[in-house]
Amino acid sequence: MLIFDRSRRGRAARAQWLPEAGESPVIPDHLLRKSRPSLPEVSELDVVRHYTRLSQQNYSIDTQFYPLGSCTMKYNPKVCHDLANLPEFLNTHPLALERAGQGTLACLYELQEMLREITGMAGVSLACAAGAQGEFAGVLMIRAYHGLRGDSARTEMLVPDAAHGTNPASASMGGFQVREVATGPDGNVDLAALAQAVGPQTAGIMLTNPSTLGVFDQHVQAIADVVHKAGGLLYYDGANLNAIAGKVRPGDMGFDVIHLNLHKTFSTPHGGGGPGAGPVGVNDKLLPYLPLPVVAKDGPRYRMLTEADRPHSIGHLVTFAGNVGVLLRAYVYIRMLGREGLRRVAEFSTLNANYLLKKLVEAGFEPAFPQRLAAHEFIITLKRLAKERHVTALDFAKRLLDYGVHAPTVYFPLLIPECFLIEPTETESKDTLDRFAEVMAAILKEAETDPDRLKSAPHSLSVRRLDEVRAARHPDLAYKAE
Amino acid sequence: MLIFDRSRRGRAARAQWLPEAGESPVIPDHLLRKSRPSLPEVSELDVVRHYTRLSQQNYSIDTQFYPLGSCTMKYNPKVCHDLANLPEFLNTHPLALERAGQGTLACLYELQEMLREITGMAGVSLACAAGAQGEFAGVLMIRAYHGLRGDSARTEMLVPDAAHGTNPASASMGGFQVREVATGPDGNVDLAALAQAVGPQTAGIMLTNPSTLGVFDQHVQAIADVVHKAGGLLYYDGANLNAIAGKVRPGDMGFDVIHLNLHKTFSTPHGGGGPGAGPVGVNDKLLPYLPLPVVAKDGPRYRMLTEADRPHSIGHLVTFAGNVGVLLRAYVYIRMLGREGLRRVAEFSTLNANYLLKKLVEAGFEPAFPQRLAAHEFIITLKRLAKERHVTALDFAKRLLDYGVHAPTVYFPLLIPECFLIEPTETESKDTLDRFAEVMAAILKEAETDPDRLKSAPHSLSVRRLDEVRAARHPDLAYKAE
Amino acid sequence: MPFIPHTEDDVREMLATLGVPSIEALFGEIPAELYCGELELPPALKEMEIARLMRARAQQNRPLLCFAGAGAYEHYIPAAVWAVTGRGEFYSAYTPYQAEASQGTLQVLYEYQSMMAGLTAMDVSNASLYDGATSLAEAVLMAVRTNRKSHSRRILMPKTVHPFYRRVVETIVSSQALELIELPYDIETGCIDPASLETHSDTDVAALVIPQINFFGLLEAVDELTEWAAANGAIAIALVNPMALALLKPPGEWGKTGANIACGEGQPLGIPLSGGGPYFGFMCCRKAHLHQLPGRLVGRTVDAEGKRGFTLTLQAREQHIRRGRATSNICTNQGLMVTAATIYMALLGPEGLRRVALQCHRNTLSLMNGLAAVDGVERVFSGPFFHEAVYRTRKPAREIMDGLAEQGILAGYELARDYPELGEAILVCATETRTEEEIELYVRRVASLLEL
Amino acid sequence: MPFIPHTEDDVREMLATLGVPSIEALFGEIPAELYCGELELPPALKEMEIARLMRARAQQNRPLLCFAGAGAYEHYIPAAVWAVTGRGEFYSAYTPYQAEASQGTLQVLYEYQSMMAGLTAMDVSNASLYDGATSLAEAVLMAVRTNRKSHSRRILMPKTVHPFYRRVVETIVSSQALELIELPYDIETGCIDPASLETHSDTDVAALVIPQINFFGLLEAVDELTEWAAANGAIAIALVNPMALALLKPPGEWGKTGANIACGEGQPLGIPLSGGGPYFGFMCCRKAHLHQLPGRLVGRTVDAEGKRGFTLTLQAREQHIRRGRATSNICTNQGLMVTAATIYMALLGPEGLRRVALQCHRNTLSLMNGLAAVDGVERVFSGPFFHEAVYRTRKPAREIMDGLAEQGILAGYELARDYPELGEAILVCATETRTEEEIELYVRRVASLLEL
Ligand SMILES: Cc1ncc(COP(=O)(O)O)c(C=O)c1O
Ligand SMILES: Cc1ncc(COP(=O)(O)O)c(C=O)c1O
Repeated sequence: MLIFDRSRRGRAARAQWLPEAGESPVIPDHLLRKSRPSLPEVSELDVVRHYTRLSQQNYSIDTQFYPLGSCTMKYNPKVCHDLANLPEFLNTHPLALERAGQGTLACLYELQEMLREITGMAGVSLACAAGAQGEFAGVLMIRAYHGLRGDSARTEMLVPDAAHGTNPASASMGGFQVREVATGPDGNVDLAALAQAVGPQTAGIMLTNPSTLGVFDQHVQAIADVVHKAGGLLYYDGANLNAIAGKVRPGDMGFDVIHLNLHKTFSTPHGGGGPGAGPVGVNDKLLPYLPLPVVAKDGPRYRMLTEADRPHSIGHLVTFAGNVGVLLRAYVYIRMLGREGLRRVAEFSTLNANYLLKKLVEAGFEPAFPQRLAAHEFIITLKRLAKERHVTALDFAKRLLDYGVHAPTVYFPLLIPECFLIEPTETESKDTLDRFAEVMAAILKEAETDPDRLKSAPHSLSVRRLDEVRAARHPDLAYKAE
Repeated sequence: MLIFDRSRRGRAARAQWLPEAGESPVIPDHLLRKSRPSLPEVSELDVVRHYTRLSQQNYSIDTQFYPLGSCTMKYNPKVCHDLANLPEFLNTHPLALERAGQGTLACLYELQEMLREITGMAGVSLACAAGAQGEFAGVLMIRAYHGLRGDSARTEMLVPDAAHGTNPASASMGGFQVREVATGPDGNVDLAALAQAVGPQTAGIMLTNPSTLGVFDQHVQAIADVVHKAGGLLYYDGANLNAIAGKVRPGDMGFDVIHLNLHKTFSTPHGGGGPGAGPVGVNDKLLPYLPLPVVAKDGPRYRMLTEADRPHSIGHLVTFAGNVGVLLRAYVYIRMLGREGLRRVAEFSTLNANYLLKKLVEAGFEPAFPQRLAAHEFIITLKRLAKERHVTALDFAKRLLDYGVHAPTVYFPLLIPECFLIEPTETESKDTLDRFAEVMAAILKEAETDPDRLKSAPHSLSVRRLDEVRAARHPDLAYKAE
Repeated sequence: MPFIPHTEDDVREMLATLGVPSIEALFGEIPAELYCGELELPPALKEMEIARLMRARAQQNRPLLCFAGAGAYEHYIPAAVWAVTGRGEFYSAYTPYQAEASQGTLQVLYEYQSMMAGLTAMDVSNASLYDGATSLAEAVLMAVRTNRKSHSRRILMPKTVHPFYRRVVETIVSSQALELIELPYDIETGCIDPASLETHSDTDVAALVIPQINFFGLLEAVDELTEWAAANGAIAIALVNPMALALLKPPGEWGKTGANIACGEGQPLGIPLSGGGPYFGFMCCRKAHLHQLPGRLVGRTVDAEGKRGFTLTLQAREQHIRRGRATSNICTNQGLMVTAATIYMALLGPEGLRRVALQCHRNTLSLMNGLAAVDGVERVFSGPFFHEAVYRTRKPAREIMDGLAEQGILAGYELARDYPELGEAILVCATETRTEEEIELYVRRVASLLEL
Repeated sequence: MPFIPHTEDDVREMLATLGVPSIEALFGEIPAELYCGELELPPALKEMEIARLMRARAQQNRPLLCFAGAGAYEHYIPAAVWAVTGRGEFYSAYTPYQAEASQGTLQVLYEYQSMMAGLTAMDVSNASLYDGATSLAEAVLMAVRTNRKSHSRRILMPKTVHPFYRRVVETIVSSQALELIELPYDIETGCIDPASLETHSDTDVAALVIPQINFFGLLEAVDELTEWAAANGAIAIALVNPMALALLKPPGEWGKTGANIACGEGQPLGIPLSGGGPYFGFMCCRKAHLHQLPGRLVGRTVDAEGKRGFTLTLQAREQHIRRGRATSNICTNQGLMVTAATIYMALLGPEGLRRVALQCHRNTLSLMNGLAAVDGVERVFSGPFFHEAVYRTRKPAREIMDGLAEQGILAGYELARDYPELGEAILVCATETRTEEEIELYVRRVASLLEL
């Protein structure tokens, strides 16, 4: 039932109604609204009950194992939420941050500094609202760098074919031609292909390491050399930092500019699609271009750097200071981990991934890169099943839902056929992994004996398999009252 | 799965572990614990996931219609929770209430005064933790009243046979013999039986009006006369105040002492079984006996009355000042209703009850008191069904659960066979009532055509019908590690 | 009409269905003279307005750095506890009468019972009572019911039991012809002298209450006391602080056979101070006493398909079945608090809880060491304490209380009213939430007040 | 190891399964020289410790009575909004890629899209963008993509658009060879003079941005501006405050055919100020532009049994499918904020929202009336405003800002940096949360500062 179906003309949550105040005495009639906006008219209990029940139809970290590769779905500590929601933080107006938000700024400043240390960069800006915006900021900084040197021939951005879709999208939004670089059979960037692709037209390369294939590219230094020698810059997509946090730093690998996904590595919640935060870090070369604002410490007081301080900045990317509430959550999280805890994130997410990979291989699943160690995630391919039993990765994924686990990422990266990208994260226990491996094995057996069970899955959720084709062919994107 | 089943030796929510502090340097060894308490060892995610998922197995007001008669399961406004949980309220130590909790006391004082006005009594104490404790306090006050007058022959408490179980239980806990008074065929107290029962041994009568039969006893003034003339006092069980709030006051009906259930009439949550609050009110006769503490206003400051102020008080019933957090919720609720809103509670809960009764009668259900108007709740009896189809009220109730509504109260009051006590409350809409009536009708049809469907219900919950006999025969009341 | 969803159309249709002209008509059975007319209540406030009002009220409370215990303790409550406890499905459910639709609450209660039984080392736990004081009163009543050996209704009640608890017990048992016999404490040790019980050895005593820790924060000789009870046919009622049990010998292991009943205040297990409530009382006992246990019980059972499930059980003890002869009149209990406590205990685990207990202990030790070094301060009792202790100053205790309050510190609880024999004594407590600096601050403030 | 559940046994068994001696070994593929060694990070804090630290930090923020708007507004947020939005199932879910296991989030988004379409009177809404400024930037990019009639990449950007939005648009479109042409405002009215557009009538303009309300809080001649765009083949981009739309003519009804795109900041719909974020941007458009719309879309469909359900749809516009040629690079958006906004709108309903809007309007009217009566204060523009307005004082605006801040009041936003031509001007806002007394206080404080 939609909330609109519960609506009745004249019903209302009247505790929320301010006293009737007639009409505006000054706004001219032709600027006033005549039509009643089609919002629902319901009681407060209707609202609470409706949305509470809707929430129960979600799978989530708080309720299910959620090994969605590339997404780092780990436990979101409740205390981060509580502390970011202290009224003094929530009630600060963005334009009063310097005047009345010194406590907030202190946290943001320290977060900036900690992220700098964690990534090995020279400067960090917290402004970007998500990973993709961080990428875009990075691309703009690369553009500004070449631009200020008058190096206007650099029109191409290299992107490995396994890259996340936001990488090429950000590169082209930043005005570059995207050139794909092939992946070798071992999951690393194909160095020969890279040598081919690189040239005076190369603005830079966008790399994820460990990559979205779940492996650490051992030749990252060689890649850096090749690109740097050609005059390009290296961009690091930090979505997979969870795999190496506290152990290896993008700055030390030779990257010039990076973004982080606080909603992945630093465990701020995903909220069913956001908000996140995508801080960017740069080395000395790019420091002047960092997006604004950046928090600075002047003696005991904190302030926001402006264009006056950073005339070469690429500018502002969001209205105010970024997703402050998300940043506070990440600050709390990092302070709780501390230096030791951070390294253990990498260690245990890696342990979990390799262990689960091993268990799945033992259960008969085919890894995409059998010779490789997994980073914090790994890929299996169901292509044999697809061929022999006509059961797709999607069918398999839907069947997993019936067993009360969220499915891994499917069909990404695109170059591995019928794949699952599986990321267990460090906050899940061995017991959970063992159970998941059992469920996977059970479904594999079902696929052999009763493939229709998979093809018609899910069977136990609030809806059966949804018709996505119909949704796209006949878009129904908003409720219309009959 | 029990939380214990998730436990692994050495697993822990380590963000909660304080640093190891060795052993006590002073506590003698023979007083120290040697055995490890059998608490679970789990991670924070384990805890959050386990209890979040458990919560989803509950029916509740926030998720279902819950017409549980006598319980007044209405919407618990979220704002009451938020405001009672302001840190300044939560962090006040009970022994610092006067010194550092003037804001809390101001609310409690005003709540006391508002409840006094609403009930028409001369004084109110907020101390009692629930309705039953309020009853007990009332019984003790009646005892004290007679006692102080040297009237020691009054050893009997009259209780109508339809009364809630806590009434006789409280009376006997207060040292009285319980004498039942019969109900007439119209649901009122049988005046003849009352006349029979009353006498010099009568300490008082405990009355619920509207009664748990869902009808308002029109002869309440006559009852008051009879009992008062005999030297007894009248106790009012306020569990059903929702039906008359803002319209009729127990004090005006002739009651000497009353309790209220804030967790019913004043919409503080039930919390799966509490906490509640059971303030008591008294008329002038009993004012000296009121339990402590009572909040008083001395000029601009609030203080707690003690034995020094009220030497005849029956004393203290709880450690500190009662369920303050519950009281604050009720305060917020009453302030939001205001005078008008309070009366409308009675009006619309009564409208809903009578409407639903009518719909059910139209659907073929048999009311217990066909000649009577319903108060805010009413009774139907399924005795015909039980006889003809061997389907019990319990079976019917379990089947309701399958339709996503909580069952009404069953088998209470005991004197109506195979009964449902149905209380829709004023916060449910006509649409909800209509749907409930439809579901009831559908089940009635099922009972005729497919009675086994009911007998084996529920079918769609996390468990099927539970074996209560086994639970009582072989009590398993605590997890034991194997 | 806040919280009432009816539209005008709804009302019209409903009245038409009922065939009455107005809602008023539905009240037709109530004698007209009973109507009260307009009540003198303040007008309705919108949510925004009441929020403003309550924030202002909250501001009128004055946050004090808490060094008071005396039955209510400031412990750190992990965020997860109330984040989960506050979920609508727990918050807005009733007592789980329909078991199949209440498995969430029921399983939580079963787990709670298991944890409490574990913590106290007793066989069974009920699903809560109102608070610590009422749990003791119920324990006393239960002891009398269950003690078949004794024909007396005499209860030995040590003066080292919280005075508030004692006054509640008095109120509650007042009408039951019980005799509460006050047991004095040794003025030197602040504890019950087990030898002093000898005077009662010849008399028929139904029960002995044994507080651990006692009201002064001191450790009683629980083994000897329990042994005495066992030897004298008395029920041993352990009154315990559940937090202390992470560190101290649990009542189930006292003496040779353990206490018979354990009860107390559950507030330390994840419940906010909240001006005094809601908290919850707990009660555990040996299996032999099960049928006299007051309050609800949840049992494990199976469903029609043999699957594990939970249900309220042994309800024949309760008022809604047994009415006037129930084990207690309790109905609504403190369910939600118990949910929080269950989550708290699960989060902390045995080791986490032990560390909290130990940190409280160490903090109070360090506070008392600091105070002992101040001129004009003396510890009143010399024996070991858990996380509360008594000190005496050369100035009136009231001056210390007031002086520290002016500086934003709640100094503790004055003992003069209940224990005049102790002089200018203050009961003080430093839980794990107090830092070293705060403890030093306390000591400095006391010192400077005494210097004046 | 906070948040890591592994026991020593677990680790041992897992390593054994893997056949490696240590966790270290699993990092064997990483070149040894890349290891960074111990980082300079502070040591781990326990939850209790970080809670104490953050409470202290919060105390370092200074609560000011808020009279600032300028793109972020203090509105009352009903308790139910975040009580439900904060539920774990919403909070800790990912983007709803597995539709069947995400019907909660998906239906909420569908309802959100429906409500936004209703509020703006447009055909469709996406499921959110980052914030108001990025929504405008995306709208500009979308306008250029969708405008087949125009061959230019020229955008008319009024100076009455929030200066922060304009700078973000500049940053975001900087690399796309778009030309942003600043459209001046009439210094008397503070609005775009529609007649001034005539100079652009001969040129090929891809889009015109129309802010309603504009940055000064004033009402633009939206009908004329929209008509101009329609007549000149330009896409009309409405930049609107959603709260104002409860009262003002919605973009879908501007001019004869309505605006083409409506975008803006969603924060007024139940999102806390929170120092600037997270908020959310919204974007709605006519059906004709659907395939150029950036961001996610949820569609209604049916399941295998014909039952209604919801799913992400038209994903071919998005980066994960179309990669370098997507309509935008956006992936993670502001989902949870949109959940809150949906619940906020459902709670308030059309009439509730209208009343809030009207109360804001009346409060700012009353504030400006009060100020106008103060000697040394003048209103800068005379036309009607919604809930923000500009006044000028005879003293430096900075002195007013500082002076009021000292008294605990956030006076508004100084306009001098962005609009030096307006002199000592302050943009002020009184939403529904301000009381009459607070408004009077503001006026009195300004008056007494000017008297000095
Ligand atoms: C590898 C990778 N890069 C970039 C992103 C984009 O980050 P965001 O969704 O925060 O914009 C993602 C998110 O899924 C990702 O997995
Ligand atoms: C009629 C009646 N009286 C008394 C009570 C007892 O109130 P409480 O549960 O608050 O102790 C109830 C509760 O169910 C009741 O319905």
